[in-house]
Amino acid sequence: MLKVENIDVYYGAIHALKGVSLEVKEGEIVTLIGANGAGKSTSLQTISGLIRQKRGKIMFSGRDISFSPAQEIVRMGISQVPEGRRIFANLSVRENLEMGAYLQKGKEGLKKTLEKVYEKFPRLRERLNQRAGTLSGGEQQMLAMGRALMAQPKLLLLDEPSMGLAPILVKEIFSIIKEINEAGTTILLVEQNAKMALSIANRAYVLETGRIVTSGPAQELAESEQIKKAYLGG
Amino acid sequence: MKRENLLIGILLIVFYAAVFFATETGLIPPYYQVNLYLMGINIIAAVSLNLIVGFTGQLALGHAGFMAVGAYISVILTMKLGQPFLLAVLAGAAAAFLVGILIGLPTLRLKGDYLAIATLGFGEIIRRLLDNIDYVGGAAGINGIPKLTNWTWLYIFTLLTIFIIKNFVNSTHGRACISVRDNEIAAETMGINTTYYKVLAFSIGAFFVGIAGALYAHYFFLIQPATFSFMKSFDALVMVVFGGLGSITGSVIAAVAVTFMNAALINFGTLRMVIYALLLVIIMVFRPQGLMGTKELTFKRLFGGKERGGSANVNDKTSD
Amino acid sequence: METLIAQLLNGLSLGSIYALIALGYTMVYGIIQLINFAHGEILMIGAYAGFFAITKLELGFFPALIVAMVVSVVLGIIVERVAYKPLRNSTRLSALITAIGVSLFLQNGGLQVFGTDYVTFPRAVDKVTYKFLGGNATITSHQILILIITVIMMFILQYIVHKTKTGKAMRAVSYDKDAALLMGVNVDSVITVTFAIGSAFAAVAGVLLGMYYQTIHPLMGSMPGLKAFIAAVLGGIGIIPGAMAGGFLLGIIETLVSGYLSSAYRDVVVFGLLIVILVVKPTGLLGKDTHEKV
Amino acid sequence: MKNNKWLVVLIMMLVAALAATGCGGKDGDSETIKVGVNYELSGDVAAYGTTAKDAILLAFDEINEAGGVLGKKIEAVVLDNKSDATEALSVATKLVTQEKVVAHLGPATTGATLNTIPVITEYKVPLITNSATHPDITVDPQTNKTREFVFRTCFIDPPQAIVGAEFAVKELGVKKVAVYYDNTNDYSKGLYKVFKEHVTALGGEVVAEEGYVESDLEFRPTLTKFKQSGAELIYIPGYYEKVAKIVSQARELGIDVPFLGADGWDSPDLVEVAGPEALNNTYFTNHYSPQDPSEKVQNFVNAYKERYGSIPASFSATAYDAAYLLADAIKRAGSTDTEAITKALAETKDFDGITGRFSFDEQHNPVKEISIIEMVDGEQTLKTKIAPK
Amino acid sequence: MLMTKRLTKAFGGLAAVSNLDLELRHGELVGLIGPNGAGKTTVFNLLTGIYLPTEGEIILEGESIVGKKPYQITARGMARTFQNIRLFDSLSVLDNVKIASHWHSSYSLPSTLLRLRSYYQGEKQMTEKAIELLEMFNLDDKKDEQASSLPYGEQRRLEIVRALAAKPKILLLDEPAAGMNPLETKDLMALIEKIRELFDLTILLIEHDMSLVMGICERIYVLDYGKVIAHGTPEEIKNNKRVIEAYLGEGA
Repeated sequence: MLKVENIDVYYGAIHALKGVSLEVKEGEIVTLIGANGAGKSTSLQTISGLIRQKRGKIMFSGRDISFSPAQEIVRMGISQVPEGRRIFANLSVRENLEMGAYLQKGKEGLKKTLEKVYEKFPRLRERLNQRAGTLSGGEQQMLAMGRALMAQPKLLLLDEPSMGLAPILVKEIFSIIKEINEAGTTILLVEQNAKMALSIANRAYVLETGRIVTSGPAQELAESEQIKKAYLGG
Repeated sequence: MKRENLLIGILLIVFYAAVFFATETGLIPPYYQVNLYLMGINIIAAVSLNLIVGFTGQLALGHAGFMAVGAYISVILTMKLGQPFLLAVLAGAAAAFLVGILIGLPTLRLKGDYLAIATLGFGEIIRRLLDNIDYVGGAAGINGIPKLTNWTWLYIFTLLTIFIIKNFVNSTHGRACISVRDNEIAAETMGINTTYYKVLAFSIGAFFVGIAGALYAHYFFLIQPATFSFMKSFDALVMVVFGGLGSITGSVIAAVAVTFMNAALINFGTLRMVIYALLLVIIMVFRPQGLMGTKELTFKRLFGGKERGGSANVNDKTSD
Repeated sequence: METLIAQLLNGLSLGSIYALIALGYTMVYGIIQLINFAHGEILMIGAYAGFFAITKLELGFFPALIVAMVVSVVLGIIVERVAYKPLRNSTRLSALITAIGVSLFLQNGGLQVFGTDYVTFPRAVDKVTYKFLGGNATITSHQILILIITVIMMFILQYIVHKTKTGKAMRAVSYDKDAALLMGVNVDSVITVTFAIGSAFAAVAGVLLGMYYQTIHPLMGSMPGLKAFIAAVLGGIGIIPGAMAGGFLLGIIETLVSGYLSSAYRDVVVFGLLIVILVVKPTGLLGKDTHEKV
Repeated sequence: MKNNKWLVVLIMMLVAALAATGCGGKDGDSETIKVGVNYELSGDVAAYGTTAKDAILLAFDEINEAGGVLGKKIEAVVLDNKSDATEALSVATKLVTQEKVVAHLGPATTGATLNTIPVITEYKVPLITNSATHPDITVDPQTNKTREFVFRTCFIDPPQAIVGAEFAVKELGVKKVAVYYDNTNDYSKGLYKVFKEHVTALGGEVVAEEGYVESDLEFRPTLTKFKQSGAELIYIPGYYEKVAKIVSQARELGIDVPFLGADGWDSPDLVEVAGPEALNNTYFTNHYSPQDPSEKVQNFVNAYKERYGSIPASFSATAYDAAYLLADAIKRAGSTDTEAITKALAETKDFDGITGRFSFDEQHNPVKEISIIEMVDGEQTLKTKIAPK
Repeated sequence: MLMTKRLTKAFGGLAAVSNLDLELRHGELVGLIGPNGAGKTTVFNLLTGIYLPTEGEIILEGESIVGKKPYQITARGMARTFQNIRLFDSLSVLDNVKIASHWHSSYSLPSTLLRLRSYYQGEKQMTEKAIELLEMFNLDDKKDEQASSLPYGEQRRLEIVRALAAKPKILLLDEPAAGMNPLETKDLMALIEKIRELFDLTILLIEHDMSLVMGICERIYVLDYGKVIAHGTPEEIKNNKRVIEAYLGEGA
């Protein structure tokens, strides 16, 4: 479904991604793990068109999206839940969700998708007309995910969904991710909490200073001594 | 280090003497002399504003008001009270300093554009008050001011401004100002009295632009409230941004360049302002971080060797 | 008492002029946080476009207004694309300097093209003076027209920004451009639309200003523009009803100071009050106290 | 990034180069007499500077067509001082020291003119201004000495205001007057002070006095105040653009007392903006009237109208006179030596100008009659001419 | 050493912190945990003077510090880090640290402006002390780099160094391990223990990473909706039913 081939990304003089290739197949949860500054977020941002690669190719559903504008990429079915949630604090919860469906046409469809999101995140329904900035961190994360789902994406990119959340919320968020995937959305997940990520993912890639160093089935990686030592605190 | 300073010192003296000789013998034609003085005054105005806007991150648009205070006070001293020039200049600067404290204390709690508009308001208040004070000629201003500003004074005060502000910035006090710009809340929790440093930077800036005002008044024969309109504050701001926020050498270069540009454009008649405006836009579009960014032009940079310090791509925190 | 009412009416009509200009100003600011110093000049170009539409094309007032809006919108978009867009990721101060540059360019370009003379704006709408309170208070049809148009424009703006999809996108862009991109919003075109609307509003203000004060001039936009900006700040910059409130407040304060104290000290008092208001309420009258999350 | 810096530097060097070639081209033609024209061509008061410059260029063309002066043509070097006093000094310095002009015309406003005085005095180049009316222009207030090289073709503030006061009290018979002046303008404030003094001396009373600011558009608040004051006449020593708005807004408020003003009123735009009706019952003191049937005046009015498409205002007339006066002085001096021209200027006697026949008094101010113009249905009509004492 | 009594902070009627009683004894390492939005950071902001309490007292070494400005509180021996890193981005790593020792600086404004000897001495002292601290955190080789160019983990460490340079008696750490992987977190734990001993610090820390909190804290306060719902040793907290319900979840 998504194929990233040999991309190189620079921030000014800093070479942030060095020939990164990865693939996500339909229906999978794939996770990208690695230390801070390894280039995980950069990878996601490059896929969704916020950053441009200098070299390399990105294919989605058989189409080359290497240089498509961000809104085109969204239209094709890739949504991202950015790191730090990035909700529109000045808009109401409902408006945030509606922004998620910005490219969707037709009021009926919008209503239906809204209903679906409310089902998944009942807490959002309670706070529809509240300014999003007044939500708690956990609620904001749910809103950010709900907002991304409003676009009815085929592929959902999640950037550090558990960051700064209470343990109880981390569990909840991960179970929701699983649910979303089971309902048919493919997921590419970037996580600091490698243990959790590997526990729900099918496959994983390990990034180190801008390079993919290992990849394989999540289970296998979770058991690898090397990975345990470096990323699982074991 | 020592040898470098000595070299710089010699260069500065040589430059002084060369220009002195050139003006005395008429090697520099009178028209360029006028612009030479404007350059010096603009350098002082830009460097002092840079301390407020560039280093401390406070967008203040009332610089012309302080210049007016310096100009008027010094002229009153020399013309009406018969005091010596040096005393008049320092008194003008001191008055601007005090007004700076007075204005800074209430307004510097404001942020970004609110501060900009409040300081702009203060500048206008000063101008409008002067319009109504008959002692200083009201709107007509004071004319017949003796031409006491000469190359020596101009040079001394310009160097003094650069020297003192540079020393200030490269000290724990200057770093305190920069920390206020970068992150006010963190600065305060790290033990920086942010109000103190904002007001300090503001009034030091006012002090030096007060000197600029005094030098201006004693070169240009006439001062009027209209001379110190907010457009003059903008001019100084243009030089600061054009040179690079937080770069003293940048401000100096920009002040020289802008004065030079203005002088060169005189031949274009009525088109001069159109061209100037166009250049302003073009320069900003192609070099938004200013000529120098936040870097300084140092001896080492000029003559090889690597410079320590950050890159030029610092995000602006000035008006958030 | 009658004088006070007369003066309040004067203040209201001056205030509605400020409010009218401040609306466009504050909207552009609210979305892209740029003090668009060229707003006054776009207003000026709009006024000249209206002038030529009435005198040369012999159009009526409202068709001329449309022409003025179209011209200003085109100009606004060009200015945005050429001068502001390249600076979108630069410091706000360099954008501010660019805006000043654009403003100076249009002013002096205007002096070249339109000449330095004041031009008399035709009376496209008949002026009727209504007198009441025994002739002590008067109001003209022009004042009423401006007041009504200002109020209507405020509601239109509020509607656009708060009720339409574009408006939602504008607010999203104003808060977080990258996140808006991730929603599929074409940020560039949203900003262009913002400028287009702001410029259209400037054109309306320009034509009304011309009609009301009867002269237009290449520098006509700068002082009212500055006053309108002050009004916008006073009301809480970026907030549409704030621009309205700030405009009226500024107009009324100016009028009362001129009428009861001294017009020579008016600006001193007005700026003094402005500072006091800001010191007491640092985010303007209607500004929300968005204390930084620590 | 790096490249941009050099691009910017390149742009500036380009500008400098262009500027340098610009000034190089003008040199070397000694067959002409160079006259500096230093006026406000952009900025706040560009309207006044431009009309003056236009009239000067018209005059020079006429003189050159008629054979020039001393067998040479006059060449005007026109530079813009941006309505900025500092720039005016810069421009004057350039004109005097680089262009080596034999005389300096302008600037229009008092502030800008004052600032040029040190330069033209140092290089002994005569200056004629057409509209700077402040007494200090020609007389150094500290020494009370006449400035040797400074002349003007307009009259100074006091006589005009005195004539105005006399006209108000004696001819119109009013006792209570209000004054509305431009607080940011020395010309306006100068007139206001003298007028007030003389009205009081003549037994009248100033019942209200207020200042406006040059950028004002709205005058109703103050006018409403005037209305309550019982003033029988309102004196507005200001420029036409504001005056038109003030009169029009006053009439709207139902103020029907007469208005009186000064030469700043004179412009066709006054009628266009305020409308003929509002201007009935208004008067102003002026240098000349375009309605003046004399052939000289009518020739000027027609020539100006043909070239620039509008009726010349009094600033055009005084500027036109300044240009002719200079040509006349050069002729009388018989040389282009600046000091000789200065001497000839100082000796001017009965110069026959558009704005009347005049001689310079000891303070280099023209002694001429002042016209009082009444606006009747939008037409300027000559009410009377008064010679100031 | 530090004590709050009925500390309350309301934002427009909503109590973010209510009736909080907190006590820190000399040399303790205390954790403050709780769900997002429970008011933990608000507590920090109250303690450091960024917010003014609506009600209640904060007593530092026997003296009330309510109403004192943040810089005054810092001078009394309290320093902190921030949840969302707040470094002085455009300054170098070294200068970031030197800023925090500003109020200890030994040279005056005149000596600064005129470059007197005391300026050079003062600067030298500050630099030496800052480098000493940076060495301890393995950041000394990056002292000339711009703070914003450091990787995330190092920025977090630099924040701690900066706080230490203010010579605090009490150190408040706001989610120091946020965004760190388990290995980095482990290193951090060791570091915190080390500086506590070395500088004789009392530490209060907010953290979601339970391995860290449970691993090093001696006592823990659990906050929910601005109120303390539990308080005790890590063992007690781990088994507290209300805490599990509100915060930890089953099977923690």
